[in-house]
Amino acid sequence: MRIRGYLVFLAGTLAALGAGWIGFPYAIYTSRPQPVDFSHKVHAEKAGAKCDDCHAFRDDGTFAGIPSLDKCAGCHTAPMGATVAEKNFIDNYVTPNREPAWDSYARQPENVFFSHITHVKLGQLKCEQCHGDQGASDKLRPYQEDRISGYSRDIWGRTPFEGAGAGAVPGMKMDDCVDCHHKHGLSHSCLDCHK
Amino acid sequence: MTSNREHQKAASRYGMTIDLDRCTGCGACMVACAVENNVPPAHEGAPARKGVTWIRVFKVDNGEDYPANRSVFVPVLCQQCGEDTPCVHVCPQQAVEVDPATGIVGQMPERCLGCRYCMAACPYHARYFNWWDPQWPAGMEKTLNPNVAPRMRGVVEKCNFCHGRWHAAKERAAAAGKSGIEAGDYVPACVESCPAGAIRFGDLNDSSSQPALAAKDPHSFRLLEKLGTEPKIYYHSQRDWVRQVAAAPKPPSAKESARG
Amino acid sequence: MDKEFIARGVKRCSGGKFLLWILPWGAMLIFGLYCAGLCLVKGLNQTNMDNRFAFGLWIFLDLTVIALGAGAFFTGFLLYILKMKELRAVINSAVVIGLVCYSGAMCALAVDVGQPLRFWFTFWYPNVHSMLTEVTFCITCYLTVLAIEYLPIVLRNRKLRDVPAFLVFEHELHKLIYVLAGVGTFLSFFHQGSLGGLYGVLRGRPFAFREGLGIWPSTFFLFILSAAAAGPSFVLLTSWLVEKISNKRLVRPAVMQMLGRISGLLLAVYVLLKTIDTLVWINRTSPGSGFPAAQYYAWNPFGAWILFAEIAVFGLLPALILLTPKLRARTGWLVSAAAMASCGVALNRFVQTVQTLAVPTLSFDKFMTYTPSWQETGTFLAVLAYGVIVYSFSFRYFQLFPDERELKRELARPEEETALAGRY
Amino acid sequence: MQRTRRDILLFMGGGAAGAVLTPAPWRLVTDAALWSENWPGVPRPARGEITARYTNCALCPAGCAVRARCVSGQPVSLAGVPSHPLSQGALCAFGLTGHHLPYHPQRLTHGPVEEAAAAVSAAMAKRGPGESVAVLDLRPGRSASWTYRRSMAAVNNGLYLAPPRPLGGAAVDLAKARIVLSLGAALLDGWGTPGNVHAARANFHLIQAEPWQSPTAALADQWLPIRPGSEPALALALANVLNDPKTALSEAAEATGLTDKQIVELAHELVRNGPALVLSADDLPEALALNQALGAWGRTLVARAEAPVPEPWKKAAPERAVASVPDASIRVLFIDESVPGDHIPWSAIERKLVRDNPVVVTFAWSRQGYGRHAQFALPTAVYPELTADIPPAIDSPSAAFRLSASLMAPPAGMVDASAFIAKAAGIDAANALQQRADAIHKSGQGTLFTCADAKSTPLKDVKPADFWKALNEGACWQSGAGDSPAHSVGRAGAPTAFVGPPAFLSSPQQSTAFPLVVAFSGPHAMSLASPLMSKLYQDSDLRLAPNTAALHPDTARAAGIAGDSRALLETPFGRCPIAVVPDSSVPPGMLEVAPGPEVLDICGADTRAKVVAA
Repeated sequence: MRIRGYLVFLAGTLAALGAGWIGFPYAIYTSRPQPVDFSHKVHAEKAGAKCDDCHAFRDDGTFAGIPSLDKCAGCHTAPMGATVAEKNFIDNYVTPNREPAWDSYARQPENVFFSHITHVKLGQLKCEQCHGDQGASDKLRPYQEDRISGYSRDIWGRTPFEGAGAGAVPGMKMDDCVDCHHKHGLSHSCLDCHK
Repeated sequence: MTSNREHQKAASRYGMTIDLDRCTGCGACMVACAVENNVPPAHEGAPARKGVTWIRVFKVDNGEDYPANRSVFVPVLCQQCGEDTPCVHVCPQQAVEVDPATGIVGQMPERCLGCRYCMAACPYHARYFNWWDPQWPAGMEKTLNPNVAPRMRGVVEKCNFCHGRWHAAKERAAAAGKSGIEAGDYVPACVESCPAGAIRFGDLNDSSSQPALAAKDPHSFRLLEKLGTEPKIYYHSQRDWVRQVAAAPKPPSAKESARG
Repeated sequence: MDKEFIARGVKRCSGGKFLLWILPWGAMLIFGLYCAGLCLVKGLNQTNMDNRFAFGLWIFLDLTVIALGAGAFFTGFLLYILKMKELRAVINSAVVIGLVCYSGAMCALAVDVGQPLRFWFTFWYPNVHSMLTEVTFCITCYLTVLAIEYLPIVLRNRKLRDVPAFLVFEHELHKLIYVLAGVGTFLSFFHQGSLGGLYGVLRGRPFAFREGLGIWPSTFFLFILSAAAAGPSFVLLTSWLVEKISNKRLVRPAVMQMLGRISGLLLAVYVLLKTIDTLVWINRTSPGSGFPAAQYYAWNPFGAWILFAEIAVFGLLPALILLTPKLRARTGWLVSAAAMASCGVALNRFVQTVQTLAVPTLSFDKFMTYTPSWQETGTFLAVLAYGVIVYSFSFRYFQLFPDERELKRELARPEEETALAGRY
Repeated sequence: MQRTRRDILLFMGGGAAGAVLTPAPWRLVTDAALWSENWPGVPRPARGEITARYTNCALCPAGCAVRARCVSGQPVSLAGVPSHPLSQGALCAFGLTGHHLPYHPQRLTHGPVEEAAAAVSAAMAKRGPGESVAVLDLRPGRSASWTYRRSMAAVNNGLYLAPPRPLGGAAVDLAKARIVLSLGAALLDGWGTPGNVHAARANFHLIQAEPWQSPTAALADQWLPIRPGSEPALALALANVLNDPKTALSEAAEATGLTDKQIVELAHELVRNGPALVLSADDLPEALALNQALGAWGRTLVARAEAPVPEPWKKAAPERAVASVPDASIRVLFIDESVPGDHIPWSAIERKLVRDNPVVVTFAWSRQGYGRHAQFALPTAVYPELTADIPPAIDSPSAAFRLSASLMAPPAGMVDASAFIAKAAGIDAANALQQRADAIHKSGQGTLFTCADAKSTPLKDVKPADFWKALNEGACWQSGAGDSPAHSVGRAGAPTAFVGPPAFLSSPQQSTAFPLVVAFSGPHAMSLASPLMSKLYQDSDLRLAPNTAALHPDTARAAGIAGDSRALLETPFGRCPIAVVPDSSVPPGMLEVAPGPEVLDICGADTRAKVVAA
């Protein structure tokens, strides 16, 4: 009778642990595929493109981010290869001249001011340092978004409690920024990065 | 670490001087500020004291009746106190801080709990609470400034010398390979917009800057200087009675006026 | 039907009567919760607070109830630390009062902040220099302590005693009580102080700003003292009220008078120090920051009378009454003096919160006035109703006044008892 | 039964204990807090390439140069253009928020275009004798104005109407003035080109003769608080003193509330410290007379020059004042209020219309204004959507030509007023702007200032194509000093015939029915400004809210009004509700009114009014 009580209690604990550690981290995210089946790898090899060929800086130093359609249309007005992905891309976007609704994995929250050029030019950081081997990836992994906060998993995944998390992408949470800034003695105030 | 020392060297104390003999009370600074910092129009039917105005121009008069009445316009914004800044040490969760690199008193809306303790602490009433979620007339949100995040309801906000412009200036500098910004690269919206050129902006550490000069001018003063909070906004006027506005309030006068 | 829950040997009115008593308070509570809901869902634009009157009715409420709730810790302190055994007669009641006041204040605070979802920021990113951080931490901790102190009272309920495990638990808890009392005392001393510091540190508000003793402004210590003084008075007051309402004898007059004496003693000291502090402030602190103190009181309706009322009428006067054995012996004098003391501390908190914000700082400021909106008032009433309800239930089902049974037996003539029994 | 309940409790207890050791509860709490920083209702500013584009502000005749900061083409903030020859980099509060106007809640989005066209042609066809077709142009001097004048010349009995111009349409050379007497002109508060005024301010001594302490009066070197409405009397008295030192001044002194001595000294000061200039709020002949007496004419006061126009345009209807039109004579009236301009109270216009259903067509971007009274209110593009030229400002002695170039596409269904009217009159006015530009370029005079590089180049060195392109990028053409006089406008060729004494137009004693003199506390455009202007009148005490009036407590008490309250404003033209604010800095006998559509319907230049409790 008393033993039984303990067992029931233990069962409850285990159930909760399971749900919290295994079920929850998946339940908390919605996941949706990118509009286009794009391969960084192919473009890096075939087109021999470097990151900033497409993800370019503007003249005033601001970062253009994901290239707009006309950049792609520069080459892909007509199919260059025989892949289905490319054909779909041309039919669905290039021909009707419709911008694909890309989901940016790394888009920081509205209240964050992040300057790429500062980190690349002054900080001498490699793209991989934050974005991982995105450039070598052959597929775009699905975009995962926190159901409640609405932030991308890349910038708001992997709480201390959560496991390794999405892909091998290094963290882009505030803590990660702060760690690096601390390391280089560059942390002055919140306003450095918050707007 | 080298960068750290370099930063110490580069540390600046941004300040302002406002010439009350030039201010015409046109309000350009107020609207320019609101445009720059994504402050929404006044909420429908809300009382004046619930509005958000990072810089607010007060009409102050000498208390006399017509025709002896004389009035002056006094723009009041966050005075960016440099010495035991009243709002900083009261905030329970470090949402307020003084940036050592710029001397700017920063307010972090995303960290703010909305307890409004800092507002009670500020003698200049330069802090404003978002009583509503921001609302713009349909379509007007297209004109929002991407360098400044709109604030949500229930948090405190205030002037931060158009920090978005500081970010932009830093980025432009970075694009040019520089880590610091030159004087004139960075000017708040109110300064840029004042048609009369009454507001000047600069680095108090740079002895040639307007505010640094104003600090020495006998006709310059700061509001409630005796509180000892070392504000960085210097006001200037040749008129003696105008300089009295720096002092504490006089007991109520019989003068009936709903304005100014 | 709830007879088996009511302690042996004491009489409580019929369930129906009790329901009748609870009903209006319940209604008030529900209305208040609706108001609070409005403020949470639609935002604080529901209130009449504004950028210049950033604090209002609620902060005043918080400071006041916490000051009055101080009876809990102070009685505990006297009983367990200073071993004043007589106070055992009211300690339970005091604990309930404390619990009610503190939890009520916490709820009000939760509505008062603009972003309640971020409540935990204060614990996760605390700014150790902020008085508000001290307050938040201490109140939270002390609330826990109070809850633990309240537990044995609950567990000693006649019905719950049937569960053996509870009995054991309660016994274990009881051993802890001295530790708890100690911790509780420390915490409350501390946060009463921090609450005082809350305004004392406002350099930008010369009306409230006080110079420091150590790292804390003088108000820190004045608040501790005033709370300690008002606490017992309030316990006394409530005990008397309960006696009147329930029409029973619950506490021996000796205990009442003892509470009164303690209260009076502390009040006298408080008044003395408060006077000194005020003089220092008028002659040094305030002029030092460029504000001749006289002008604060030039703004009607907050004339110098308020200072006089605070110190003389509601401070010195009750202190003297409570310190004169003759007057103390008369219930009328005793109770009204206690009431005055409680009002005095409330008035002090009002001045600290509301008047501070009302008096202008800039020369072109106007004198600010503010009247709470009905949503604010409703929320305020909710806290009140909540208090009454919790206390009523506790009184009905738990042993808040251990002496009640003996006092009942002492009541010689049975017919009177039966006569009384019918009434609530 | 008992057993299982106990078990459930235990299980839940265990669950709770376990849950605390998982990320779930903590993550939920954190996420909730994060949600609070981007919950619905807080808009996200669009990101994109940030560019600078240039134009000229069309909101008033000053036409200040504007640098627009655009995010992927959309203007998000406006600023002045430093070192601009005319506007000196300044922009007023209205100009700074001009880019909000397309989103104004009062925006007029659609109108009965075809119906209007039909009704107009029908009415024009069956016009009775003496019934006229008229265009009321609130902003005369534009190329569009020329189109209107040509159109009205083309139709028989066509009239081109415009509001009276201050100083009879003369232009002012502030740079040359050393002492300025302003008769209530809001010199520092929106008069002329703010940048130009502030730049010149240091070089002249400013005397403000005005009953109330306007912002200008507050900052003038000297403020003469004269009796409300006594500006003409003062001007006239001064002129008389200068012409004949022995003139009797008692009457003038009585009217103005100044002493004879003060008036005489003022006159001498003006002469002594010249070159002098006299400005007035409204078009006062007395002011012109005084200027003439001071010898200001030709020095600080010059004929207003206009940029050259193509020869064929010269065949144009003359500019006439509304007042000069016989009552009940206009059959078809076009009103162009696509850009805010000087104002004429509707009631003054209405009486000129024929009694039996006249056709009134207004071209406006806002639902407020005359459109409320016309049966055809047609929507037009609004700054910064429209492309139109801006006539030279009153304080620009030289001719100037600049475009308010479109920064964004207007919504569909907008009407071009000049095209509509030209079509109705059956003339061809297509690309008039370009023709004008060509004409200017042919003249080969003057210089061209381009904003992007802040350079001035002689027009001779600019190719026609580049000239047109530059104009569309906010460039500004100015005639040089030595140029042969460009086309001059108004009746300002020479000052009006000297107004002899003693013609006091209006001294306070006169109208007893309407004792209060109305002074507008802001530009007429106030009520049509960006919603953000509410910062100035709702979130602060800086300006009165539209349709609000401030008056001296005594005046209020006399009218039986206590404290802030609603009341009725009554003028000879009608009445409308207003909010009243007591303000002891406003002189008794005066009413400081913030213009709003309702107020503007019944208040014009030097209107008398009274306030009655509602």
